[in-house]
Amino acid sequence: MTLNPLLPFLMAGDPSLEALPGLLAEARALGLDAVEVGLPHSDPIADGPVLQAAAHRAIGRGATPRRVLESLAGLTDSPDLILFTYVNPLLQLGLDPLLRLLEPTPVRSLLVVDLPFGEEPGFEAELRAAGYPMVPLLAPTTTSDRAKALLGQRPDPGPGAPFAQRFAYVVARLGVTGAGQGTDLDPVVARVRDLQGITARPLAVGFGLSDPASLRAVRALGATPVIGSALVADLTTGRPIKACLEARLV
Amino acid sequence: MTLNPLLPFLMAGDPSLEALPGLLAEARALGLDAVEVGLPHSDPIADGPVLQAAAHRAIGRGATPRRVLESLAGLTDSPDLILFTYVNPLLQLGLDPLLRLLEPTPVRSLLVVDLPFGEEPGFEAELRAAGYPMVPLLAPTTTSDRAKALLGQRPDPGPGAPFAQRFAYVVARLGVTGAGQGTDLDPVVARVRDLQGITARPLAVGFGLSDPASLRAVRALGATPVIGSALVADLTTGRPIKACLEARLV
Amino acid sequence: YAPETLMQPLLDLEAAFRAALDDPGFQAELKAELRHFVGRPTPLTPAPRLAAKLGLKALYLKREDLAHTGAHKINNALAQALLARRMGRTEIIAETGAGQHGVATAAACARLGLRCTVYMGVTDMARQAPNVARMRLFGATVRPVEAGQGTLKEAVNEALRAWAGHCTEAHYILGSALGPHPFPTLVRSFQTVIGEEARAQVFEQAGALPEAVVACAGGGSNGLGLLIPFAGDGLRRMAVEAGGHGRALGEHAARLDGGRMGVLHGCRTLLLQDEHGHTAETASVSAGLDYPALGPELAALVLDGKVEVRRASDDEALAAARLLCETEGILPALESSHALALLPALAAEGAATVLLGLSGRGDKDLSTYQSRLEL
Amino acid sequence: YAPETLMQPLLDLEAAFRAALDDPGFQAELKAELRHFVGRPTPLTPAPRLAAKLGLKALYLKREDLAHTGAHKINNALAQALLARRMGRTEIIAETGAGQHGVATAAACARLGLRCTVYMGVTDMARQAPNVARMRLFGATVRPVEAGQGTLKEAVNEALRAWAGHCTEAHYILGSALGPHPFPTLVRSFQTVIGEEARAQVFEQAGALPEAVVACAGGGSNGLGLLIPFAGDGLRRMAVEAGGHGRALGEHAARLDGGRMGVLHGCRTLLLQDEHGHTAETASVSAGLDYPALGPELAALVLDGKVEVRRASDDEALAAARLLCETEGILPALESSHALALLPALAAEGAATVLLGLSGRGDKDLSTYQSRLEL
Repeated sequence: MTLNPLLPFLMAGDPSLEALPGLLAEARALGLDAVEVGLPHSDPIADGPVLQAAAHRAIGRGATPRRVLESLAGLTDSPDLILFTYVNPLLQLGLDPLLRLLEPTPVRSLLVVDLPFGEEPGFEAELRAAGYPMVPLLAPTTTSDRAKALLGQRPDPGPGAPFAQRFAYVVARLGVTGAGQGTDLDPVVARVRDLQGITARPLAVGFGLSDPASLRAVRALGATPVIGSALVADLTTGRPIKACLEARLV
Repeated sequence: MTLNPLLPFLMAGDPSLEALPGLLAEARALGLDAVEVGLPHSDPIADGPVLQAAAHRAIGRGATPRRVLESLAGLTDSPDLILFTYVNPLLQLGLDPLLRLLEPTPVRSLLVVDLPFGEEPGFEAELRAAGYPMVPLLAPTTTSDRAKALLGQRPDPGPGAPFAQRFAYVVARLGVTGAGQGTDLDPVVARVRDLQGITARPLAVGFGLSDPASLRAVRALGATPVIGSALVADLTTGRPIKACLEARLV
Repeated sequence: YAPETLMQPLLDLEAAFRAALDDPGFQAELKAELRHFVGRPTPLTPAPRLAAKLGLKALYLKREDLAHTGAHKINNALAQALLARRMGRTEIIAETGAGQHGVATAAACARLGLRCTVYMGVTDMARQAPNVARMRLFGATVRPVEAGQGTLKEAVNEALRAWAGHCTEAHYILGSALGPHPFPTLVRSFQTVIGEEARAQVFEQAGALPEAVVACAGGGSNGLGLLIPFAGDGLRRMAVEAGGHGRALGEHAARLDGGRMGVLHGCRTLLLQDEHGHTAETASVSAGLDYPALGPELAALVLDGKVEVRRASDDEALAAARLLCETEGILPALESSHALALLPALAAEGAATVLLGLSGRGDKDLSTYQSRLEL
Repeated sequence: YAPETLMQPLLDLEAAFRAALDDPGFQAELKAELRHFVGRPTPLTPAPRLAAKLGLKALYLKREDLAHTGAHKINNALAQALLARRMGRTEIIAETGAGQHGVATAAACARLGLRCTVYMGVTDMARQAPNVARMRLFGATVRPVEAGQGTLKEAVNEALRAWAGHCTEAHYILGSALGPHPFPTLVRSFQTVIGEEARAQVFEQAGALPEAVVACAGGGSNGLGLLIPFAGDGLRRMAVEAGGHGRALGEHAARLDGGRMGVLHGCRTLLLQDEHGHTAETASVSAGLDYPALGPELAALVLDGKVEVRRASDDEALAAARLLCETEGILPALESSHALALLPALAAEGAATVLLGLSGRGDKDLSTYQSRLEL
């Protein structure tokens, strides 16, 4: 498997749900295997100001969970999607409606930021069985033992599965999503190397990465950098996604 | 001794110290034996709004106790004066300076509203010996036994002495000085009759009396009505004292 | 239901909490501070004139309004600050709604020499301005939170975010019995002193337990603190929510008949939300009762039928406050006034003896009382 | 030194007071109310961080700020209200300066079902507006007094006048240890509970008495209340007056080195006055300390060398308040801050252990703290 060079994050519904398919097609055209799509939530406790504002704009424009998933149905030229969300909207939809909504979409996995393994075991197991595994998150505060356990609880489906279903998400720094305030990369480099000694699955590295140097440093480790808040902020200015992504692919 | 038909009260220094001798001369010309002259005080706790305001105006115009007494020195056509005052200004002057200031004036007695008998026994005795007895006050709350004691403690110097040194002051009602708010005369009439059974000395009746009917009712008892706040208020309007007093002598 | 970044800090906190509970040194330190600094035990005041007015035989008020800083919040804030110091933390993060928890935390931090940052919604900062001034006097930094309605929910969001950024050196002192485990347990555990004292006091004064025990419930720290120790007593335990000014979603903060199970701020509980799982807006005259979720433990007790939940409207709470002022000379917080507002109904249902938790004093609510009661 | 109209009521009051003191029923009623309603005993709080900052070995704070309504004033107000009810009075008249005595009296009257009218200077009404609102919530009528500087002195004038008009049905609850006999005795007698508790508490906590006991002194109710019970102990007893913003007459309320003996409000004592015996104007950032006379009993103790009197300026008091806030998490009233302001000097004089009376809480002074400390 070749290295996925960038994992972009888009907030569904910002600037509009109608624009989302086009943005995804552009990402695919640039050769990206996967994109994170954020489900706008009222109380995004793991997100910094940029994604909070984007979520609240999207909610204001009617981007409900149901309508977001409906807008993704039947897309043929999309990368694999990782649905980035908080747990409550999924619980309120309920398992069966959620599965029916997911089925026609390119969503391949779920990244539920406030659902540690074990809090909703039945729900998580059903989703996994239906082809929607949960992405494991590994934070700076995650000890080595805990990392091993987490990776075991949300196992690698193996090389036959796409990146979106295999990768673990390495949280680069303490805090919330958002462009880095001069993030020191040394600690995350060390952590990625340690994790690569534990697991063979692909790693994505996010939170606070936006400058080309940081992205290159992640790639140099053989990991995939995530670009979220910086991309959302760029798109808000009206800059085309192609230009936004290309600048971060070098 | 004929009945003194009215005991007027004037606030020294209001409207001005310069006007005081003239006002006193007018009172004497009307045949009044005695006049109360108030020493303006900063905290007149027994006075209603009219006399408070008059005192504060007078203080503002420089009517200090010393200057008030100086302005009374050497008057030849004044009735006998009763110096109406609070105790602190007298204490601050001191006994000897006070006596020196009193000596050339027509002041014949002191009505110190916040000096019950016994609080400053030496001071009071020296003043009495020098010819300045304290006027006994008899309030609605003064019991018959207490009235007898008070009249004994500040005894009647006898028929040879002027009204100003002989009379006891009957407080007509509860509260502070000031024109009556429709004072019911029955209780004070009863009290005056009771007191006339205890003592033969002249009685003055004040607090809340201003209308001619009330004044006549007091006179009908053989007592002298005091006219204070109403007179001070009248003088403030610029009405001549002669007119003010004549209206209340009928 | 917490982000992974917070999972290890939460596990560490739970371990430290368990260890502290088992440490007689910690318990003695906490007890001494509660006694000498907070002023515990707070009194239990018989309220004979109010009882007579309402047709009750006897009414007892548990006086958390007399605790230092003016509300029950200090019990938990001080205990958690001691725990944080024991864990070697030097910084404290807190959220606040009405400001009472923020003031209590700022005071506890000043007392123990810890740096303190309090997140507070801009709406709450405006309506509880005196508490902002008090926090600043205690040396705390108050950070305004502009998002959403600018009330407690947003303040918790922002405090959780801040904690995720500083969880290695900072402790987060959550003030209500909510948030991710072990916070609800911590807060409840540090607040049950209210009910333990009240139970002993009412026994001493009345020689018997009351027929009903009543508390207001925002997150649930005061409600649980008072009600839990009466668990085995077979009496009515009642919690009163903010009925706001209407029955439609967004016009109140009554989670029992307006909410359904959901996840907010790391815990699964009764939550006011729309069909999409977005947290609903709330309304209450009381800044301390407008949280959209009931604490999970209280919700469980309610759903289990062990605690009754009622609602009191803004107007009912205001009227109840005035009545207590005029009959007993005690000025209750708007939160506590919601509990008081239940008394007429309780009397009508035949209750004769009631114990009620006065969670705080109403000084912070004076401007609301003045404008709403036209003083 | 009272008008004749008030002499018999004052004699009656003294007789009723003596009888009540001898009546175990009255004493039991008072004790129960002090415990269950007021929250006595108030705590004695060790203040180790402030002590260390000041170079003291130990500092203990007697926490009258935790008494119901937020200051020591309730001890006397409640006791006198009970006495009034015992005398068959149904109406209460009171004066107030900072508003704490007015609030306490309004609360006590609400508690006992007595009608209450409070006289308050217009200047004080403006700078202590929250206390005006609290009195009104408790059902009291607050009458503005426009005369003079619009502060406590004028309020006492007006209350005395009102009492003279209603002395057959009303009792006048004077709040400071001043006024005509027997008021100074009454007030002192109902306030010594402060020092009695503090003495026992400091013994319990420290195993010994402190080297100095410090209180602020306006009229003297708090000062006497704390200091009298330490009379036989051979320690330094200190009262702190308001130094205001200058040493000239009118710029402060320091009666010891600025005043001389005189009569005001029915008692002979140290008084700030001009050469004519007119009461002088005073100035203090604290509405509770700007009374121009020291209570007569405190003045006598001072002149006898038994109590030391010092002054603290507005600025010193404000700085001391901030320091207590930041080191111990306690917000003192501006009055109490004057006592705190003496501590650096006491430490410099070699005092190692100090007990200080925190007469009230600073919530009422928040707007002054905000503007003067630039929060």
